[in-house]
Amino acid sequence: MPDLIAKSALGFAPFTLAGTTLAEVDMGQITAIAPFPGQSEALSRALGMAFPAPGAVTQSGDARLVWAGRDIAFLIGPVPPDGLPAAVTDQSDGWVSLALTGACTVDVLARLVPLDLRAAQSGQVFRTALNHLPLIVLVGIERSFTLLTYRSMAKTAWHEITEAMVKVGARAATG
Amino acid sequence: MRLTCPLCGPRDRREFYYYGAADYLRRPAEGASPDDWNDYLHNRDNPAGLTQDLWYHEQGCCAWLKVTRNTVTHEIVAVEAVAVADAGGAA
Amino acid sequence: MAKARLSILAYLPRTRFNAPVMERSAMRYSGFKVIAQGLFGNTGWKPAWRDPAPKAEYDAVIIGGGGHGLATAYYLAKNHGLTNIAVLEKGYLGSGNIGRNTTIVRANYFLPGNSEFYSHSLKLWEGLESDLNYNVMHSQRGLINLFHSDGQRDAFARRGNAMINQGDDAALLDRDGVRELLPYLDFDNTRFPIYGGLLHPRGGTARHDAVAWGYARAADQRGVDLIQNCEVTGIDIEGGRVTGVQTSRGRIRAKKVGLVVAGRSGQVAAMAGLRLPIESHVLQAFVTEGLKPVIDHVISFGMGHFYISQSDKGGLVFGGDLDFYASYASRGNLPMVEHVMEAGMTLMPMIGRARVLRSWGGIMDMTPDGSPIIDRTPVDGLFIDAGWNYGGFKAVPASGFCMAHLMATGQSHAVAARFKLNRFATGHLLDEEGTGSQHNLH
Amino acid sequence: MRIDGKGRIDRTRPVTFRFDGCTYAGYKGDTLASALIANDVRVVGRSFKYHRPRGILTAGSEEPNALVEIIGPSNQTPNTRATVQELFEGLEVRSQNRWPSLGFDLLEVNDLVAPFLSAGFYYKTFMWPRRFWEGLYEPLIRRAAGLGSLSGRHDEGVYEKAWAHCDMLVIGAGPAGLMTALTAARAGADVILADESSELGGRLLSDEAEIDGAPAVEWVAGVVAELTSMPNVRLMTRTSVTGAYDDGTFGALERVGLHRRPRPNLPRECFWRIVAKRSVLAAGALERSVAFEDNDRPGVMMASSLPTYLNRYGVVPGKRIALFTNNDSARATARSLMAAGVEVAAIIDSRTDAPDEPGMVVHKGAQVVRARGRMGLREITIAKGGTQTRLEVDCLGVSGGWNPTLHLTCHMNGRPRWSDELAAFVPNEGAIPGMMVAGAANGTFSTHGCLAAGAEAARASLEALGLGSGAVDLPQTTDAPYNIAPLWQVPGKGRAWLDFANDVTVKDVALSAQEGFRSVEHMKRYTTQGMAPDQGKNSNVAALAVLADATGRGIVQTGTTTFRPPYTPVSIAAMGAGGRGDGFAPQRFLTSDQASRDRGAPMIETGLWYRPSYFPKPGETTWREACDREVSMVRSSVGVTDVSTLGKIDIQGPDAGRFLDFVYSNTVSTLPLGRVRYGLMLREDGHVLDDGTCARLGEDHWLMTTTTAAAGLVMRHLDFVQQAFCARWRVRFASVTETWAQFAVAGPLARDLITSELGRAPGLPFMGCTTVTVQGVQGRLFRISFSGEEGYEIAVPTRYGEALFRDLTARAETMGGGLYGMEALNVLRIEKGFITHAEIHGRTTAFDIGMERMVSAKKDCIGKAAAARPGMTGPEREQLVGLTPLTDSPVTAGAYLFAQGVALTRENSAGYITSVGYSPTIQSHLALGFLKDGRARHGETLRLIDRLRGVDVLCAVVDPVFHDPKGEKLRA
Repeated sequence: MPDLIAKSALGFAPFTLAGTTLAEVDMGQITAIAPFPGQSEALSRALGMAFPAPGAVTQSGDARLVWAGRDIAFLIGPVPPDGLPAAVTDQSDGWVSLALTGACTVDVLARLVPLDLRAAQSGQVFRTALNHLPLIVLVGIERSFTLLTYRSMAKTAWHEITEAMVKVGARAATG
Repeated sequence: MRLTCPLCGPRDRREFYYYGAADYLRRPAEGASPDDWNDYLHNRDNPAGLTQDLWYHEQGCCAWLKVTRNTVTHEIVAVEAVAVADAGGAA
Repeated sequence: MAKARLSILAYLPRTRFNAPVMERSAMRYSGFKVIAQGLFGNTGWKPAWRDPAPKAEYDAVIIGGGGHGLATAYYLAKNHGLTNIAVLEKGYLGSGNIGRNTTIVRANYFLPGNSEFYSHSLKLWEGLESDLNYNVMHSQRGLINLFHSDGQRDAFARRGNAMINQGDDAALLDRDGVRELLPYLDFDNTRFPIYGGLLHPRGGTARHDAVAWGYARAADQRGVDLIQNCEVTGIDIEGGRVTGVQTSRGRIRAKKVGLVVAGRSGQVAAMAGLRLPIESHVLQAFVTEGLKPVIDHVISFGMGHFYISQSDKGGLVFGGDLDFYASYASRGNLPMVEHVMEAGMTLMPMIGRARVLRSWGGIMDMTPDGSPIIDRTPVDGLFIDAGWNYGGFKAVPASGFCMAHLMATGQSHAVAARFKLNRFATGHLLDEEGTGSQHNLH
Repeated sequence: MRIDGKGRIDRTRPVTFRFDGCTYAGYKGDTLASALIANDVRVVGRSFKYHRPRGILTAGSEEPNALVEIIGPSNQTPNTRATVQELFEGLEVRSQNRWPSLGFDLLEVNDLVAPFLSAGFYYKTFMWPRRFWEGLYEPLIRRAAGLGSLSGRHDEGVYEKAWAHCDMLVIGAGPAGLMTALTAARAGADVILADESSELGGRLLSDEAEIDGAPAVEWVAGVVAELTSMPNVRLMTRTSVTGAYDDGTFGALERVGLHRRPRPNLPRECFWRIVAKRSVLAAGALERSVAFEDNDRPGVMMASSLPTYLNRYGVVPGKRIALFTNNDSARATARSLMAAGVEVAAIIDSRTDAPDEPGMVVHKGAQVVRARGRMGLREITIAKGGTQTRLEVDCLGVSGGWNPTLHLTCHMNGRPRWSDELAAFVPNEGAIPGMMVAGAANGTFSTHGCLAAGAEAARASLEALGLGSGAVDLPQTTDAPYNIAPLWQVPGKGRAWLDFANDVTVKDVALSAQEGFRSVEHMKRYTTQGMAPDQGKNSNVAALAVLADATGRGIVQTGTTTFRPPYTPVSIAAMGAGGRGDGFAPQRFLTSDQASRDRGAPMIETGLWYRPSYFPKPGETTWREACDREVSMVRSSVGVTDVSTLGKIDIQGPDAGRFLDFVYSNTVSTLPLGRVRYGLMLREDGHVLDDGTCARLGEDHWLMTTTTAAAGLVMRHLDFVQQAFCARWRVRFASVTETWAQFAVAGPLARDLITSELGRAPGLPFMGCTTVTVQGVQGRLFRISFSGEEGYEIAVPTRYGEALFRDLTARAETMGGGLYGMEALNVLRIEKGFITHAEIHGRTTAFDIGMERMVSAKKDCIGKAAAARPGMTGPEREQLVGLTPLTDSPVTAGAYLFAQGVALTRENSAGYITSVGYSPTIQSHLALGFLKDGRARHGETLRLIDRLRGVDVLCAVVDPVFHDPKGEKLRA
C-alpha cells in the first residue's frame, strides 16, 4: 500500500440542477494503446478484442477498448498484458472523468460541444472540444455522457459545465 | 466552415489547426540545393481557386489532413489523411 | 474623454503650413471653399480626379489603384518628376485593403529594417494633410499595447527602447498608468491581469478611404492617369525586360512596371513567371453601431489578439487575428468572430452591449517573416511592392515613397533596404513575431 | 392612438413603462414603438448628423429612426430599436443623441448650416492649423456624432452561446416559411424554424389576408399548433438569423430575456451556431420609401407598418392618414385603416394608370413633394400635372415598393440580380450552397405565391436530403399581382432623405457623382449612405437608383454594395459569451496548487498553468527578499519546486531512436539505457523551436521533455513529422504531461532529501534516470538540473502529486531547505546561463546560443538545411553573452547595448538584454543578452541603456555561465 495519499482531480460533491447531475467519477485504469503500423490485427488478437473503429468502443467482459484518436485506443479496466505490438502508456492519471446524467444533458452539452449529440448512441465515442478544452465524450445509456478532459483543466471544465447547467436551468424555470 | 475528417466525420473548423500549403509534404531530400529549400519553405503558388493545404485535427483525432479546397468559395472538395490510418487493421 | 485636447494655444507654435505645389489648375480645398460652395448650393465642386482613357504608352505603369499604388504614383510625380505614368485599377480606386482595414497608424516596430521604415512612414503621415490638401483625419490618439506578465513587459520594453533609439516616442506604463488612461478595462480580471502597457503617443488612426482619395486626387493633379475598371491580364516581357502590360482596355506599353496589388500579388506576379514567398489569408474586422465617445485611444490586447479604437463617427472598430486558412474570399467564419468578441469581453466588458453592425474581410498577403517586399524582380523594369501581411495601412506613405524611389532610381531607398525578395533564401529575416516561416503566423 | 377591438395585445395585462422620465401605459404584447404610438408620442429620437426630430418609421428590426437607450437595473443598452423591444413592466427608456433634451437639442444648429455640411465636407477642411484637428475639430465632431452611449461600466449581464444542428433551417415564419417548415416536418425532416419576431406568422399577422376562406391568422394558429406538437421541429422565436457562413453554418441571435424583467441567471441573449444540411430563406421583403422634401418628418412612415400597428398592436399613428405609393400593395393598407374607422384622406399614387379604390380619394399620376411639421407631420403638398395642393394629415404612409430580404444570400459574396419587373434586386440561386429562397424574399409577393414557393422549397430540399417528396395540399388563397412603376425621388429643391439614419439626402448622392465618386462603393463611402445601424436596408436600392440617374447609367451597370454579416446588429456580449474574466482561456492547475497558495505564494500564469511566483516568509516585505532567500537556499541546502508543467512525451517503438535523431538537431539514439541527454529542436526554417531533455527508459522507450510554453507546439510538430515523413516507422508517442506530477529537488542537500524520501540513496550519475518506489508508489527519478546544483526530478502518478509535494516540502524544511518559486528558478538558471523562451524567442539560431555544434553533421534533421543559410550564422548576428554591471545597479530586460561614446541610435545599438536578475550567490545583478559578435567580445565594457526606465549602466561582457562554469556541482 502506498503511503502517499491519492487525490482525485476535483473532490467536488455532485452538482444537480434541473434534473441533471454532474459528478466526478473514477474510471480506474486507463491505458493508451497505439499499435505500430500494420499491427492492429495482431494487437486485437493479443487483447482478445478488436481494435475499435473510429468513434467506437469494443468490449470484452469488464474491459473496454475505447477509440481515442488516430491509431490509438484507451483500454479501460484491466492492466494490459506485456509484449503487445503497440506503444503502451498508462494514462490513468492524465484525465478527469465527469458523468453528466439526467433530463437536460443534451441541452447542456449543446452549449459546450460543437456536435449534435441528440441522436448519439450508447457506446459511441467522440474526440472533440468542450469550449476550448480537449474532450473525449463517451455516450452512455439514456442520454448520459462521460466526459474526459485533461486533469489539470478539471476546474475549468467543471465551471463551464455547471455554468451551462445554471443557464439551462434558468430557462427551464422561466418556461 | 466544416471539414469532414476521414476518421471523425464532419466537424467545425474550430477543431482544426491550419498549417499551410501541401507543399510542406514534399520535403527536399538531404543534400538538396538551397533553391529547392527556399522554394519548399517559402514560395507558394497561392492560387485563387483550388488548392491543397494541410490541416491538423488538433481537437479531435490528431490526424494530419490534406484538404483540397477552393480559396475563393471555401468549398471543400476532398479531405484525406496525410498518413494512411492504421485503425482496424487497414494497411 | 477628450480631456485637455481643447487647449489649442499649446499647439500653435508647432503649426506650420506647407502649400503644396500644384502643377495644373486644380481646385484647392479649404474651409473657405466649403463655405463659399455651401452658399451657392455646392454646385461648383469639381471631380476629385479625371477619368482619362489609357494612353498607348507610359514611362511607368503601376498595377493596382489601392493605397500603396496611388501613393507610389504620387511620389513618382512629386519626388521624381515622373508624370507620364498611369495607375491601372481593376475595380474602383481604393477597392482593396485600403478600404477594409482597422485604420491604425503606428510606428512601433523593433527590428532594424522595420524600425526606420515605419518611422519614416509616420513622419509622412504627420504632414499628409497639408501635403495632399486633403483631410485624411490622421488622429494621433495614442496607442497602448497591454502586457500581462513580466516576460511580456520585457518584450515590450525592448520594443519601446527600439522605438526611442529610432527617434520615435514610447513610454512604459505600469498598471496604474494604464488605469488612468483606460479606466474601463477589467482590472479585476485574474485570467490575464494587466501589468501595464507600452504607450506610443504618436500612434493613432486615420480615415482609410480618405487616404486613397487624397493620394488619388493629388496624383491626378500632378498629371498621373488614374484608370479604373482596367484589369491587367498579362505582363509583356521581351528578352528578360518588361515592355508593357495587357489589359481589359488594350495593350499599354511601359518602360517600367510596378506591381502593387496586395491581395492579388501571387496571381499578377505569375503573369511575369514569378512565384512569390506569399500565401494569402483572410483577416476579419468589425464595427459597431455609432456610440458617443467612450474609447479615446487605440488599444491592443496581445493575449487575445484583439485591438480596438473608436471612429470619429462613433463606431467601435476592432479586429483580431487571421482566420488562419488561405483565402481570397474577403469574408471569414464564426470561430474567429467569436474569438475576437470573447477577447473583447475579457479585456473590457463595458463594450458588451455595443452591437456589431458589420463584419468584413480583407486579403492579407502573408510572407514567411511577416515583413514586406519592396524590390526589383528578376525581370528588368519590373518592380514589386507586396507582402504587407496585415500591416499595410500604416505603411502606405512610406511604401509609396520607397517604391517610387526604387522605380525612379533603380535603387532601394535606405529605409526600405532590407525588404529584399531574396532575404528568405539568404536567411536575413525580419521576423518581429518570431514565429518562423509559416506564412499565417505573423 | 389605440383602436378598440384590434390587435393581438393582451388587454387584460396593462404594463407601465417610462420614456424620458414620463410614465406611460401599454399592454403585454406591445412593442415599445406601438406603446409610444398608442400614447401619441411622435418624436422618439434625433438624427445622426443634423439632429433632426425623428419618429417611428417602420414596425421591424430595420428601423432607422426610433433608436433608444434601455436603462436596465445594472447597465444601459444603447441603440435599441423601439420597434423590436417588447414592453414589460418597469421598462425604462430614454432617447439618445440629443442635448439637453429630445424636444430641444442644441445641435439642431447643424440642420441650419446643412449647406456647409454636404457629403464629404470634412475631407476638404479642418486641415489648418494642423494641430487643431486633434485639439478642436475632431473632439467636437466625435461628440456630435455617435448615437447612443455606453455607460463605461462592465456589462454584468448573463449571455450564452449554443449549438443547434438540423436537416433544415427555415429562416422566417411568414406564409412561405410556415409552409416550408410544415411540409418538411410532415415528411420527417429535423427542422428548425427561426423568426425574429415574438410570434410566428410574419405578415399574415399584419395583413387581413384570407386562407382557405378564413382569416389567415387562423391558418397560422393551426400550423403553429401542429409544428409545436412535432418532436422533429424546433421553433425559435425572437431569433434573428444574422449570418450565413461556410458549409451550412449560420449565426443566430435569440433574445432570451430582453422582453421581460431581468431574472437571475436567465441569459439576456443567446448566440446560436446553427448547422443545417439545407436551408430555406423565407425572410420576406422590406418596404422602401420615396425621397421627397422633408420626407423624414415624424409621422411619415412606411405604409406597410400601418396594418402591422393596427392588426398586431391595435394602434394607429394618426387620426387622418394619407398614403403615397407607386404600387398596389398600399391599397390593402388603406382598406384596413378605413375598416378600422381611421380616416384615409387620400391615396397619392404616382402611376397615371393606377386603379381606383372605392370610397377613397385617389390622386393618380400625383406625387407628394413636401412634408411639413417639424415635431410631427401637419401637412403634405401634392403635385399633380403642374398644380400643387396642400393636404392636412398627421400621418403619411409611403410605399416605394418592396425589396426582397435577400441579405443572407450575399454573405458569401453572392451578388443579387436586378428584376425590372419588380424594380428590385432578387437573390441569385445557389448564392449560399444548400440554401433555397422562397416567397417574398425571392420576389414572390402574393400569399398564394408564398405558400406555393414554401412548399416547393421544402420539396426540393427534402429530395436533396433523401427524405421523400413531402407532398402537402396547398391551402386556397388569393394570388394578387404586384404592379409597380418605379419612383425613387420626387424632384424638388429641398432636401429629400434617402438614408434616414445617416442623414444622406438625394443631393449628397448627386454631389458624390458630381465629384467623381461614381462607383457605388465610392458613393457609399463618400456619403456614408447605408453605413448606419440599418445598413441601408431602407435606402440602398433607392440611393443607387439615384446614383444611376445622376451618372446616366442603369441600375444594373451601377451595381450594388455588398451586404455583410450580421443581418441585424448583434451585441459583442452575445457573440463573446463565456469570454468574460477567467472564461477566455482554460486554466491549468498543478497538484501542488493548493499547497502553494496555503503558503501565501502569489500564483502567476505561464502558458495556461498557474505557478507560484515565490513563497513569502514572515517579515519579508518584497518579492526580492523572498527570491534572494530561495536562491541562497538552493545554493546552500535544498529547494523543491513543481516542474509538472514541462511537456512530457512518451515515445515508444523500434524506430523511436531514429525518429528522435530526425526531430532533434543532435544525436539522441546513441544514448545508453537509463541516461538522459539535453536535446535541441529546430523548426524547419532553422531557428530554435525548443529545448529539453530526452531520457531513455527502455530499449525502445524514451521520454522527451519540452518547455511549458512549447508543449502543445512540439506535440503537433512531432505528429506532423511522423505522419508526413515517416508514417511507416514503428514509432508511437503520447503526451504524458498530465499523467505525472514531477518535482525538482536541487541543492547540495538534494541527494540527502531524495535519500530520505526514497529510504535509500538514489545512486544515480549526473544525467541518469531510473524507476523508483516512492513511499510505496511507482515513480521515476532523473538526475538533471536547471539550477546548476546537484539536482533531481522525481515523478509520481498525478494523483499522488500533492502528497509527495507536501512530503518533500516537509522533509526539505527539516533540512534547512524549502520551496522555491518561479522568481528564484529564473535567477538560478540565469546564474547558470541556461536559456528559456526569453532567449529562444523564435529568431534565435543554434549559432546564436553557442550550440551550433549540436546540429549534427552526421545526419539529416528538421531545420538543418535552413540553418545553413548564410544569414543564419556569422559575426553579424547577435550572440548570447552574459553581462555584469560594473556598479551595484539594477539592470532591465528589454534594454539595449551600446559601445561607450556613441550616439544612442538604432544604427549604433549592438545588442539587447533578454533576462535579468539579482544573484545573491555572486552578489551582483546579472543579465543575459544578445550582442553582435558577442562571443568575441568577452571582457569589453558596454553601456546598457533602457531609456524607458532611465537605466544607463556600464556592464562587462562575460561568458553567460556565471556560476560554477565547469559544472562541478552538477556532477558532484
